[in-house]
This record gives sequence, C-alpha cells and structure tokens, in this order.
Amino acid sequence: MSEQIKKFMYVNRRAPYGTIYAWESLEVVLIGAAFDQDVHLAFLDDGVYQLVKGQDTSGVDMKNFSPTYQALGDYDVTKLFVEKESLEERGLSIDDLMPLTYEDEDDDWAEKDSITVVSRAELADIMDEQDVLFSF
Amino acid sequence: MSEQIKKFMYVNRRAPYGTIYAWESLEVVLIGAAFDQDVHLAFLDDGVYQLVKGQDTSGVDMKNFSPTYQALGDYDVTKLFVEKESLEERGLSIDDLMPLTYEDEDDDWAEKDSITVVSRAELADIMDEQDVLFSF
Amino acid sequence: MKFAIQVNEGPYQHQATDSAYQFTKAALEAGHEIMRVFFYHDGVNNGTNLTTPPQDDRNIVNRWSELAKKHDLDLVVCVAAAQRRGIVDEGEMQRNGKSAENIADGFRISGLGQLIEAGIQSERLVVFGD
Amino acid sequence: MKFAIQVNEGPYQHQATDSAYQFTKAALEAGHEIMRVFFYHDGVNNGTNLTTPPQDDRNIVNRWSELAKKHDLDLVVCVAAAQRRGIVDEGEMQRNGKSAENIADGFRISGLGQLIEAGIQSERLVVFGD
Amino acid sequence: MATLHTVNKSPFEKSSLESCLAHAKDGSAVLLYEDGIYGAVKGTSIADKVTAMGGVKFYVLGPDLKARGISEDKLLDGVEVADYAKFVDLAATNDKVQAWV
Amino acid sequence: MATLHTVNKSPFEKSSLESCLAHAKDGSAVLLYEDGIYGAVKGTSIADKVTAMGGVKFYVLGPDLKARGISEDKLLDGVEVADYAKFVDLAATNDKVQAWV
Repeated sequence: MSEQIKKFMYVNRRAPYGTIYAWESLEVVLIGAAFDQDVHLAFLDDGVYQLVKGQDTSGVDMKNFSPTYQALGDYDVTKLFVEKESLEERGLSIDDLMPLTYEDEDDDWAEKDSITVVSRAELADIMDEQDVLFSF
Repeated sequence: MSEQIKKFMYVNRRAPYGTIYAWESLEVVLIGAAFDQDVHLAFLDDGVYQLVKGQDTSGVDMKNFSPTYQALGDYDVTKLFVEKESLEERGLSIDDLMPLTYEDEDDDWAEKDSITVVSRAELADIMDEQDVLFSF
Repeated sequence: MKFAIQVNEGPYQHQATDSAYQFTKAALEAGHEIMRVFFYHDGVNNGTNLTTPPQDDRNIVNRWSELAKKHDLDLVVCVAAAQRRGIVDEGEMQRNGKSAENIADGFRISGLGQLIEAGIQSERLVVFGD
Repeated sequence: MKFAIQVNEGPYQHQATDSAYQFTKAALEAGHEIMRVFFYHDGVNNGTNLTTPPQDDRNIVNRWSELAKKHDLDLVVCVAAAQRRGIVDEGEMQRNGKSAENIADGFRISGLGQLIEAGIQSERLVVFGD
Repeated sequence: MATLHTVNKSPFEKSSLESCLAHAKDGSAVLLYEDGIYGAVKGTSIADKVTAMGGVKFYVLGPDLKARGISEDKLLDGVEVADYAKFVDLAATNDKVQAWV
Repeated sequence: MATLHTVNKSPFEKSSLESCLAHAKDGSAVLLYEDGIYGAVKGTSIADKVTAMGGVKFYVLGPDLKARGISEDKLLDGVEVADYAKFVDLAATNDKVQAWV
C-alpha cells in the first residue's frame, strides 16, 4: 500500500537560542525529509530571526545550529516561506537572512533560492492549503 | 546576631493555571512568612487574574489554590498591591477580585483590607523602595 | 477518526499536558482513535516515574500511564529530546552508561520518525505547547 | 559582594540556566561570592544526572556540577518542586518509595526556606527565568 | 480548507492571539483555551481586535473559563462555550488544526 | 534606589519589555539579554518605545547579540554593549535587580 503524499508545514514562530524550539523543530524537519512528503517551512513572527545570517554562539557557549539551514536544500527541503510583514516589523530585510539555495534536478541542476518572501495574506493562503501543521 | 528586616516583594505577573508560576510563587510566600521580613506582594499584568473570585477548577482537574490567598492574612501577609491599569486593560475592577482581609492587632483586631489598588506610577514607586524582588 | 497528539511541555509547569490529557480522554470517549501521543521538547518529562506530586493534586504521569493501559495507547517519548533532559529506559541506561532508568509505565522511547509517521498516518494532528 | 541566584527553568528548553551559569561564572571570576544557586520550578531539572546531551553541545548539568566543585557552590534544588518533576536523592527515594535516585553531583535537595534565606543573607538576588 | 486555530496564551502576555487573528481566514474557527480564554472577554484592551473578525467563529473552553473565575456573561457576543468533547468535535469537523503555541 | 531591570524575552513575542518600560524609573538601568536583545535594535516597530525612555540607561548583552547575528551597528543610539562581567557589575552597582521574567 503506497502512502499518500501530504502537504506538511513546519511553522516557525520562535527566535533561536532563547528557547530550544527552533533547533528541535529543525531536527524534526531533517528526520522528516526521509519520508517523501510535500514539505513546507513557514517563518513568521520571531521565527524570521532563525534565518538571520552571521550567527556566532561562541560567547554563549551554545551550539550554533544555523549552518544546518543551509543543508536543507540537500535534503530536498526547498520551500521556505518567510513573512514580509514579520521582517519589516523587526527592521529586517531579505538581505539580513542567510542565502539558502538548492539545485533543481528538473532544471538541469540550476541553483535556485529556497526562500520565498511572501505577504501575510499569501502566507495565510499557503497555510490554508496544508494537510498537517507542526507547531513547536 | 539579629538579622536585619528587609523589604521583600513577590512580583506576580502571570495568570493562574496556564502555568504553575502563580501557585509555586504563593508557596514561597507561605514559607517566607515564617521569616519575619517586611513582605509585599505585587499583582500586575496577568498577575491580577490570580485574585479573581469564583475560581472553580473541577472541570480541568487541577488544584484550586485560590483559597490560599485568603489565608495570607493569618500569616501576617497583608500588603497586597494590585495595579489599577492592569485591571482596567483586562476589563476588571476590584469587585471582580476576592475580598482579602486581615485582623489588625495594632487596632483592636479590626478587620481591614489586605488589597490596595494602586496606579502604575505608585506601584513603580513601591517596587523602587524594595530591597529584594522575587520573580517567578 | 484517527488522531495524533503532540505534547511539547512537561508536567505541572505548563497546562499543555493537562489539556492534551483531557483532549485525549474526550476523544476516546467519543469513539475516536488516538494512534499516538508524541512527547517532544520538555514534554518528554511527562514520562518520568520519579514524581511524587502533592496528594491533593492530580498525578499527571500516573494519569497518562493509566489511560494508556486502559486504551492501549502508544505514548512515545522522543529519544533525542529525552537524552537532553534525562529520561531513560533500560536500553538508554546501558547505552549511555547511566546509573538508573526512570521511564514510567506505558511510555516508550523512540525516534522523531514516530512523529512524522503520526503526521502521515493520522487524520488530525493536535499540538499542545507553551 | 554576596550574590544569590534563582533559576526557574530546566536545561536546554530555555536559555535561563545558561545565562545563570555564565553570570555565576563571571561573578566568581570578578571575586564576588555566590552564596547559593536556588533551582525552582522546572529549574530543578538542572539537577538530574540522567542527561546525555549531544557531544557537540554543552553539558549543562555537568557544567553546574563542575563549577560547584571548583568553587564549593551551594546548588539547592527545591524539594516541593522536585517532587512534582521527579528529581530524587537517596532520602527522597526511600521516603517516597521511588525506584531510583537521579540527583547530580554537587546538588542537594532542600526546602523553600533556603530561597528566603538567600534573599535575606545575600546582597543581591538575581533571577533567571522564562 | 477549514481550519481550527487554537490559542492557549493570554493576549496580554503573548502575541500568539494577535498572530492567529492576522492569519485566520474567513470560515475558520478559533478555540481559546488555557490562558487564551482571556481573549474572549468583554471590555478588555484586546476585545476590539476579536470582534473585528467577522468571518471567524470563536469558541472558548468552558472548563478553563470556570477555572479562572470568568463567568459566561463576561464573554464577547458570538463567542460559544465549548467543553472538551466539543474541542474534539471541532478538531474532527475542521480539515486540520493549527496550534498557535 | 537604583534598580537594574533585566528583560530576556523578545518584545514581539511577550509583553515583558513593555511592562518593564512602564515601571522603570528615571535613573534606572535596563539590561536586554537572551531574546530580549531584539528590543535594542533600530528600525523595529518597538524602537520608539525604547528611545522614548530618556531617563533610563539601556544595555544589551553582547554574547546574546552575536549569537543571534545582530551586529552592533544595528543598535539604537545610546544602547551600550555589555559582557557577562559587565552584567555582574551592573547587578552589583545598582541597589537591586528586578527580573521581568
């Protein structure tokens, strides 16, 4: 019996390091990548801080897990939606985020952006289309 | 060597039941009452919800600890400050709170109110006068 | 209908595990299936057998164990989260050289794949957290 | 100066215990006295000896134990909070009929009076929480 | 697809209700439970934001309401009181549940 | 008495910074650390509330800032970067510490 493909969304609304939710959420995404579902990641509210570039945890002696986001493309996790309004309220723009890319096997392995900046209304629509929403 | 009397304040900013902070904070107050310090309790932000009357936890199967506030007077914990603005923002008035009283031994055991409603500015002044602030 | 439940917080500190328990109980009473309760983050602390809560309060851990026994529930504690927080079964005890095990009756330690699987196989995933 | 520290959250889930550790270490390095670190609420979970964190991450429990050993720190776990969450020393194990103890090196279980005393005897109380 | 949104935090302490309301689509349901029930009360500084959501149906968990001493006559118009059985029912009859933890 | 206020939560997630600012008196110090450091950043929707506090001195914990990838040139004017030693020093030199947990 082949299993149906579901639309999975991992909803990230927390900042990194202050709590572990962001990091343990990412661990779920990595494990989940082996299951061949249609995976989406949403970054909204403080979740947008997870993708800020230049993270350096040497001074707090915690594990810097931000390089792991850059590995997502290799796991075929390529649909990352970042909410525009959440960025703006925090004085951030796409240039403050890590560039995350993947190689598109259907397009001669062209390198493409994994991150799509969407409006709040667009993100609400994308959430609405999901089958399962994981929250952490 | 007799110890100095310090001004202690227990700062309550959390709603009851959703988290245990309110209840375990009250446990500290009860134990602390044996130590003869000058004890103050502040209820501000969601902390004002701790004193709302008519709490009935039978439907959630949790311990209803609100009657314990009524015992505070017997422990000589009689200085409870409730922030007026916090009440108003939540659509509450003093009439929504449990009446908490104590018998004043310096005034022929007259029954007096333990709760004083103060403005935000007044509460800031009272906090400013404390020696030690416990936060939960 | 087939439900899966995710619990992100430990016993007593947050109401999340209380709400998850009441939801699970109500779902079973209504004739639904609970295919798995997955304990993640601090939720793994619901699986310790070392608590001694006050006698006039609910016993959160025992309550889960008893509900699992009665309805043959699958209570899964995430292994990675459990290692960070100190929830240990016999296998983990031996593997990691720990001095004791503390997993409560009716709970088992397993991998994150169990959460993904729950998302795939259940018809509804309901998450309880902070 | 004489400091007392209060920690309200457990290991890994919240940064509170990391910040408390860094503060304590910096205070000691500056020549201050840490008269007590009091673990309350989920903070008691810092006192379990059953964690096995990933090797490329800090070991929060061991770090406290080592700092305590080096500086003769008084790490106190609240007994009431510990009973709710399953942190047990030998006395608690016997008193409450538990199958194991799990208190980490350098931690001791005691009453809430130890927090009040810390508030009285220290010159500064610094609280780390959620 | 119809979504049941759940909010368990006080709108005065955390921004989860506000974020939920900013994303909930017409036709969806919002269940306020645990400390989230305070968002269903009349006369608060957040009430207008809730009542402005014309196309969304609000529920509040009765057992959590009672625990906190909030009587039903304090609820905003149109908010329906649910018990745990109704919570289960809402999760089943909507297509999915989104938890704004 | 001089107070060191500490705030460790994001002002976009929790109301603790706002409550702190509403109670901090002139002459007091506010240290933003852990996720609280986001309150010290320029160009955010909360920045005006911080800069309006003329009589309060703001500090932000450098190690937490670096961990989160926020460079110091993004900080509001007048915010001073502190390390853990400075945090200790602020706790010692003020008369008490109030944690807005």
